[in-house]
Order: sequence, then C-alpha cells, then structure tokens
Amino acid sequence: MANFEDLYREIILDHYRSPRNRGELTTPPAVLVEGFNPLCGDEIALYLDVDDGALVNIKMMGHGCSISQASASLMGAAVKGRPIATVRDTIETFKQLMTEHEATIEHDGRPAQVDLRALGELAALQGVVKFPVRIKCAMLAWNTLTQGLDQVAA
Amino acid sequence: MANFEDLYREIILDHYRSPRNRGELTTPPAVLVEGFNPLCGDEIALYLDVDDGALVNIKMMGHGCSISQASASLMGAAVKGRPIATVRDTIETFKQLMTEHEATIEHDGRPAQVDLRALGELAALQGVVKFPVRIKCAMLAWNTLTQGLDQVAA
Amino acid sequence: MSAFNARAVRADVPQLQRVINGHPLTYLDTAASSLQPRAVIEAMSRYYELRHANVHRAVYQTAEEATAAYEGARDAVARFIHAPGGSGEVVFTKNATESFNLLAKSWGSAHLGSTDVVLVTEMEHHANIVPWFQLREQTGVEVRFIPVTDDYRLDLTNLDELMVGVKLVSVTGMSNVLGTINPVRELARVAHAHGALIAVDGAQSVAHSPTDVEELDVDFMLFTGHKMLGPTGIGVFWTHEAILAAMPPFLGGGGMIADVRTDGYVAADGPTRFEAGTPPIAEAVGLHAAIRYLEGLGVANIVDHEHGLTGDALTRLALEFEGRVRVIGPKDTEDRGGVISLDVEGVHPHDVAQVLDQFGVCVRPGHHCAKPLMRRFGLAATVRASYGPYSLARDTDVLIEALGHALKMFG
Amino acid sequence: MSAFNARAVRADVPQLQRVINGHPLTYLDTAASSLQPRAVIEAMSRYYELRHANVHRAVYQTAEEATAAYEGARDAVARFIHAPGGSGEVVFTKNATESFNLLAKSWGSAHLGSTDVVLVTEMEHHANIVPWFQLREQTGVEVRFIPVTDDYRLDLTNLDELMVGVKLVSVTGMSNVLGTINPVRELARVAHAHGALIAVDGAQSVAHSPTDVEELDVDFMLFTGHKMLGPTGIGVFWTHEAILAAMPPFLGGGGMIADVRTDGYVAADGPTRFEAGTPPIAEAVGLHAAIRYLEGLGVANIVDHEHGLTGDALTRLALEFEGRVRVIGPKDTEDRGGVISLDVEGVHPHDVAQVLDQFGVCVRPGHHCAKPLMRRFGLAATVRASYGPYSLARDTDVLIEALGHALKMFG
Ligand SMILES: Cc1ncc(COP(=O)(O)O)c(C=O)c1O
Ligand SMILES: Cc1ncc(COP(=O)(O)O)c(C=O)c1O
Repeated sequence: MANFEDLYREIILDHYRSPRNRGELTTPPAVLVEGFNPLCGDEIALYLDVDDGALVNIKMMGHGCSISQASASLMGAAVKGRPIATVRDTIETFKQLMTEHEATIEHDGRPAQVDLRALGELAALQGVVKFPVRIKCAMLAWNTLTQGLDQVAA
Repeated sequence: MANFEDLYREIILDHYRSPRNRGELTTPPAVLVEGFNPLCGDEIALYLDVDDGALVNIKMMGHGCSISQASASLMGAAVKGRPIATVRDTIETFKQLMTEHEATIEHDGRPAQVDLRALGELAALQGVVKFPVRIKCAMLAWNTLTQGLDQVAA
Repeated sequence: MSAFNARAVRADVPQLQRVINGHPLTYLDTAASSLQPRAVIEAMSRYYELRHANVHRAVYQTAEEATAAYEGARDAVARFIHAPGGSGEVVFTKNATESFNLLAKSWGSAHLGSTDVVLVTEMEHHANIVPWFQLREQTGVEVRFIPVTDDYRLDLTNLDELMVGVKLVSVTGMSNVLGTINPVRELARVAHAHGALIAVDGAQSVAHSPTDVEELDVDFMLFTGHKMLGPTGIGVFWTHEAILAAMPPFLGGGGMIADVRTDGYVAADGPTRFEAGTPPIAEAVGLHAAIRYLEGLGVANIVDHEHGLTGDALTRLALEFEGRVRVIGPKDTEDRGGVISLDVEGVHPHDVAQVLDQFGVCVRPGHHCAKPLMRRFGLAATVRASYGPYSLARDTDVLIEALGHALKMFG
Repeated sequence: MSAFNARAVRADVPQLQRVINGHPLTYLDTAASSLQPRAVIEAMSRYYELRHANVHRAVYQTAEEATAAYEGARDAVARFIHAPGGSGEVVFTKNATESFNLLAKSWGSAHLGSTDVVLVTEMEHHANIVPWFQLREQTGVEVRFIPVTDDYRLDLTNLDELMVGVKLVSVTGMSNVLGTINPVRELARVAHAHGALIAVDGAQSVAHSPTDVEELDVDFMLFTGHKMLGPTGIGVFWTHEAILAAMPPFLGGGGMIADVRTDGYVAADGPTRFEAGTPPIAEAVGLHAAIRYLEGLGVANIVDHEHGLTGDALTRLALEFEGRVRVIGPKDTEDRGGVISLDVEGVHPHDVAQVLDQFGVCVRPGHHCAKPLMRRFGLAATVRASYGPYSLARDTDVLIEALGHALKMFG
C-alpha cells in the first residue's frame, strides 16, 4: 500500500481536482503547443507567453489521468514567471527524478541523485517512478513544454 | 534394435548393393520420367516401355539412400512385364503399406489393412513405416512411376 | 451434465494462487492473455527436458519425437476447429497478428488490386486493420469499414451496398472491447453470395465459443495461442487446402523451400511454405496441451459458465453504480461474450486500473488496440474486465468493491 | 583460470540424461538446435506460473512484472552483444529467419533498388538467401555471391571487384555446414570503405564465439534463441539506433502503432515498431536465462572447450578412417568452429544417420539449408556433427565407433 499512497499523495489529488493555470492565452503573442500520448489518449495544450527571456505566463487545456493532469498543473506552478534557463533546469531535474527508477533498480540503496528540495512541490510526483507505466503520464506536460520552448527559440 | 533390423532387412541391403533393372532404354519408344527429392537430393530416372497395355520393360538410373534405392529396385522387379492395371494396383497397395503408420499410431492394435502376401518381396519395406522421415525415400520411385504412367496415358 | 467446475480449473492454474497487495489475485484480463493451466506449462517443460530437437528431416529419435509432437499439434488444431482438410490446412505463425500479415501480404497481395475492396468493421483489432492499410500502400486496395451501431452491434442495414467491389470480408468473431459476438455465418452467406471470401479473427472467440469452420462456412480462421490457455509465441492461420495451395510465399528462408540455387528458389508445398525457419516447436506442444485441456472442459461448458458470469456482472454493475459506471458494449448476454468494457464517471481508466491493482484485480485500461472503435464512441480508453474458464462470481465481487473505492477516491 | 566444466554443464541439461536405444544420448546436433539447461526451462515455467500477462500498458502488478521481464531480456541481449545504444537497438523476432526477412523487407526495400547489389556468400544459410531473392522480385536488386574456395574459405581475392555497386554485405559469422569462421571485421572494413553496410548472420556464432558488435564494427547482427541454449520461438535483430529509426514498418498490427484511424496509421518508434502483436514474452524470459547461463560459463571458455573437441575430432577422424570419411570443411581448427560435416564413402547420409541413431548418436543428414553450398561441392547432402558447451570427448568416441559400424554395414 505504501507505494500506492506515495503515488496518489494528497497534493496530487488536489492538483487533479483543482488544476492550476487552466485556460487559454491569445496567440500570438502566446505560443500554442500540443502534446498527445496516443497510447492512452491523454492530450495537453500549452499556451506559452515568453518575453524577454522569461516564461511570463502559461495556461493549459487538455485531459488525461490524475497523474498527467496533476503533473501539468504542478509544472505550471513551478515554471510560471521564471527565466527560460531556470525553466529548462527544472525540466532537466524533473526528468532525472522520473528516470531515477532505473538507477534505483540497478544499484539498490544508492543515494538519490536528484536534489528534491530544488523541486519543491514537484517532489510529490516522486512516487510515480515506482510505477513505470505511469512515468509517461507524468512526462507528457514536460515533454510538451520542452517542445514549446524549442519552438520559441527557433 | 528390432525396428532397426526391420528397416534394414537383408533383402533391402541386397537390392541396395545389387540393384536390379539398372540401365537405360532408348527413348522413344521408351518414356523417360525423372523424380527428385529436393530435401535429401535423391534422384531417380525411370525408363518405361509400355506396349499393348502392359509395362513390358523398365530400367532405372539415379542415386540415393539405401531405402530409396532398394525400394526402386524392388519396385522394378515387382512391376516389370505386368499389365498397367496390375501395376497401378501394386502402387496403390504399396502406398497403403507406407501410410499404415498413421493408422497404427491412431488406433493401436488395429489389424493390418494391407494384404502383405499380395506384395511379395516388397513386404520387406514394411519396416520403413516405423521411420516416418524415411517414408519419402521409399516412395520416390513409386511416385515417379505413377507420374510416368500418367504421362503415357495422357 | 458435464463435470465442468470453475473451481477445479482455478486450482489447475498456478498463477491464481498468487497473493497481490495482500489480496488473492483476481484475474480479469483474459481477453489480453489467458493464464496457463499447469498441464500446459508442464507439457512444454517436459518437451524441453526430454525431446527438444530441431524438427523435420532428422532421423534420430528425439528429432523424430519433436517432429511428431509438432505435427501432432497441427492435427489437434485441425480437429479443434473442424478443418475439413485436416492438418494440411493449418499454418503455425508467431501470433494472430502474423497470421493477418500472412493473409494480407500473401493471399491479399495476389488477389486484391486497386479496384478491389476488403471489408472490415469499425470494431476490429489493429491486427485486422493495419496489414490492410499496408497492403493498400502496395496495391491500392480499398479498405472499407462496416459501421457499429449505438448499441454496439455491426450495422448491417446497408450491407449489400457495402459489399460492392468486395473480394474479402474480414471480421472479428468476438470484439475484444465490446464483447459483441458477430453473426459470422450470416456474413459468410452474404460474402459468398457476392463472390467474396470471408476471414474470421478468432483470437477472442476460439476459446470462448465452439468453432467449426465448416459449419460457419468461412474461408480463413486466424487466432493466437496465448488467448486460449496456450503459450506466447504461436498463432494459427487456417484456410482451405485449395486456397492455401494458391498462396504465394510470404517469409523466406529455410524450411519453406523445395530448392534453392544461386539464381533462384522454388517454394515448398503445403503449410511448410509459410513456416520459414525453425518453427515454434515447444509452443506448438503447449498449444496442443491447451487444446486438450479446453476439450476436456468442453468449450460449450466454458461458454455457459462465462455467459452466467457476464449476465450476473452486467446486472450487478447496473444496480450497484446507477449509471456512474457505464458498460461500453451490449447490455444483455445475447450474442455477447465475457468481455466488459467500462467507462467510470470522472475517473480516468489508468486511475481506475491503478486502484483496482491495490485490490489484486487485474484489468486493462487503454484503447485495446481498437482505436477506430474508441473514436467511434468518443472515448480515449476504457477499463476492460474479461472472464475465463477459471473465473468465479467472487471475481466480480472484488471488481465491484474496488470500483466503488475508485469512485470514492476520484469521483 | 575459469571454472568451466563441461561435465557440470552436461548435468545441467535434462535431455542429456536420456537413454536412447540402450545408449546414453550423444547429442551432436547443436548446430541445428542446442539443448536447454534446466535454468532456462525453469525460468519459463516460473514465468508462466507466477507472472504471465500481456505486456505493455497494463498497470497491474503481474503485467508490470511481465513487462519488466520482457524488457529485461532486451537489456540482457544488448549487453551480451555489446550494443552501443543499449536495448533500444534490439528487436525481438520469432527466429533468425524472421530477422532476415525484416532486414530484407524493411531496410532492404527502402534502400536497395534495381541498380544496387547485396553481396552474400556461397556458404549462406537459406535464411540469408531467400529473402534477398524475394526482394529481387520486388525491387530488382542484384544478389551476388562471394565464392568459396576449395579449402572451404571465402574467396576474397576479387573482393574489390565484387564490391562494385554493393550497398550491403550480408555474411554468416560461422558456416553451419563447414564450421568456417569468416573474417567479419575485415569484411566490415571493406564494406564501409565502399560505403556499404554489413549484416552478420550470428545464428551459429553468437553462442560459440564472443560477439561485440562495436568491436566488429558491423551494422546488423541477427540470431536465434534456440541455438544459444534458449527456447524456440524467439530471434533477435540488432542494428544501430539511427538505422533502426529510418526503417519502415514491416509486419503491421497492435503494438507497432502510435495511432490508427479508419483512414490510416502512424507507426511507433523504436524496436516496438517491428514487434507487431503479442511478443514472445516467455521466450524472452528463456533467452535471458540462456544468456545468463552463457555468461556464467564465459563464452571464451566455451570457445576453448569446443576448439579442443574439434581439433581432437578432426585428428581422430583422419587417423581412424584413412580417407573413407571425408571432412567437408577446414581441416584444422584455425578460424573454425565445432561444426563438422562428413561425407562417408559409399554410405548415404540418411543411412549414416540412421545407423548412428542406433548408438544414441544425434547427427543431422541433409543439405542443412545451404543448397548453393552443397551444389558448389557437388554434394546432395552431408552428415553433420556439431558440438556445444555440454559436449565431451566421449561423444567423439561414440561417433567414431558408430561411423565404423556404418561403414561396415554399407561400405
Ligand atoms: C547460419 C544460420 N543462419 C540462420 C539460421 C536460421 O535460424 P532459425 O531457423 O532459427 O530462423 C540457421 C539455423 O537454422 C543457421 O544455422
Ligand atoms: C480480436 C483480436 N485480434 C487479434 C489480436 C492479436 O493477437 P496477438 O497479439 O496474439 O497477435 C487480439 C489480441 O491482442 C485480439 O483481441
């Protein structure tokens, strides 16, 4: 049961029930980028307002499971208003958190590689790594964000 | 060992070492028909001299394992000079002998379907049915003969 | 009456003795893959322990035994589906999907040109869709879909119209999402009346309803070992001898040839032509044991048993959840198998399945390899529960309890 | 020094405890298929007993375990052959033959047109010939053969000439008839110098000589589970990630798609694109166990062991029969594996094998799916004896005794 409760922490259920930054932004100036997980049908649409090297605003639409929805909502809260470089760092750190799984399996007992404090509330998603099939759910919003930032940069 | 000795009866080894009716006939009037078992490379060439509804002469060339060679030699001895109808009967009877195998497996103890006395020396090949992979060897000459008779009839 | 006893079947299946998260395993994922009885597992172990050897053309004893075991499985399959021409009509593949690729890429590429149509249905598994799309890229054949009605049945009202230009009807015997059992015999009649052939996807139906290809009057029957209590790694392709004889080779290699020279090759005859390379020998042995086991139970008894469980589950789900759990499939058991797809109000199928796992309940969330069907009903995914001969009403109890929990947690 | 001990290996293999015709089993047919150690058989049984479920996308525990087991096997294969890109480069097929069909019909059909050449050798197995002939029918690619010398080696004297127009060199690592080990690294160098890629048939070599695809600098490596102590029903196709990513789909169906609509489909990425339908899950588990077992023995130790047996056998066959038993293959052990084809004076291979069976000796008579090679040497068939890690000099004793008997009986 421990794993299960780790997966569905209260904060995750809260973000699932009351997702933050829900809505749309006018494009342009905002950029719209869509993500899709064809395997489970989860969809996300991110509206990114990048200005002067910072992600000044972010809104999102879409649907999916609790993990994908909560992850998106937590992501929005974590990156909104931040400089792009910081956002990219956060994405990187989060990805590491999600891939820690394999490291843990191979070298049991190895100390965590990821600085959980740097992740703040996002650390609540840590429980996902014990459920390999759900990692893709948690990653959807993040991969879509990376895509969006690359688009803006290009 | 019983099966093994049944397979390689003395009469079979004898026909293998000293094959009967070896040689060729002039075509025409004789008909040449060739058989080939691509799986093991065995080859046979039959020269058939059919006249007035009878197989008046038969000669053969080719190479193969002891079973295919002895079967061909025994076949020649059994069919030479016989009326075509009789030859076809003999072919049919021999085919039955070779397929008895399956019947035996499925209905153990069932009495033999084939009248062995009608086969004469050919009955020596009976041991082959216990070695399913060798049945094809024994059948090569016979299938080729059927083909040849069909050719003559056509 | 028969001695069919689901509890005895359960006792025969080692995995059902497992305890998951403190609960006994409640296996409701037979439509994805069935669990193997001990007899199947042991038949394969014994094969490896005693007589494994490569088949065909060796003369030593274990190789003859291995060959006899492999060919014996072919006989058993022929008998099981009542193949009129016997084992010479049975080709072993690696799964039902390869069987469909064989159908499309051997028979199909020889017979289906740009003016022809293959008629499938909106409820097909991707295995009976994608190979046709691939063939379309090659030959331009049209792939046409029979629609599905709002009550989850094939819409046959315009069938005669749909049949124009059709050379092959390819349809599932039972939907792996809806549980719907299709009127195969009727479709066969229509197909033949239009001069078309008919192929049946038996993956879901073959272990859950008696299959007699002659009585059904179908031309191709394709299925897979692991959904009929057998092992992974083996599938079946059946067709009439005359059709098989006219099919060009598919995969090339050893075993499927009569001769190879540096300038070309000649294909072998019979099922062998379509079995390139070392075949799934141990898997055939396992499939044979599964068929023997199914025959021992009696497929008709399995149908009755699953029918009872399904009817009971449909009633209880309706009563218990008052519409908060919607069944995506026929609401009664007429022409319906034990596959129940659910849409749980406000809870994503992934989350439903995750909660159910906590109760040791194995169900499958997802599109079940039937995305066109999902789109037809505006769904991204369902949670699917499915029964097997080892299922008990107790499994439904646990399912309902766990669903209630999921609704409470997320709803 | 290692703890390699062929007697211990023998004790691990249940089938070697059998008695045939009153003699202990003398298994000399490893080149056709190897025997499975208990660890491999039990790994598969345990899989079925505990955690069989369909893989991918289910969230319940046994399905996660099954998925982890399946993907774990992929990791093990990648490690075993030193795949630089890891498991994302490893595709599971049903056997080496399917792997070659994948190579020819996916990579080949995308890259080999009517002005291109695929260069194979006269000593190839049909698996590495027939798919190219099939591709030729489709695209007109030229299939060219490297000749074999009278001393059973590739004739590379005119290699630069042979390379004109070549886009792919596809060559066996070890001949399954001659035992010849080919200079793969040298061929890779030449292929790359001409801008061509190189594929290696590892079916015979992978369990009998260490395989490091990076060190060999090859582009494709294809092999089969049942010749490396693993089960039937599984094969491997390896290539570099970038090459794999550019390969079009092959078999279509569930699992290999990213999306399917009624009007078309989008293929998935990675190995998944080439694994249509339910994969060989239990077989992957068995293959993983076989790899673990081989790694435990140490492939280098196996090479040494088989080298010793082969050298001894070649010497004794020459001494014992004074030319009446001719070895079709290199006469010494340099660049040579433990596969010994024999031509017995005046005795047909079928008869040799039949007599040997009386002594419990398992050898294979036939063309060994290498008819072009047979033709090259004017033979219809040979009798082939081949060694594995469980072979002992005692096996050679029995072989020689039995051969003597065959000569006496027929010679
Ligand atoms: C050299 C070689 N290549 C390919 C194969 C084909 O392997 P499989 O029959 O498992 O597809 C074999 C064995 O039969 C072989 O010896
Ligand atoms: C209706 C149907 N057809 C085909 C298949 C494909 O079977 P396999 O994955 O064994 O090829 C399945 C199962 O996945 C199925 O449910």
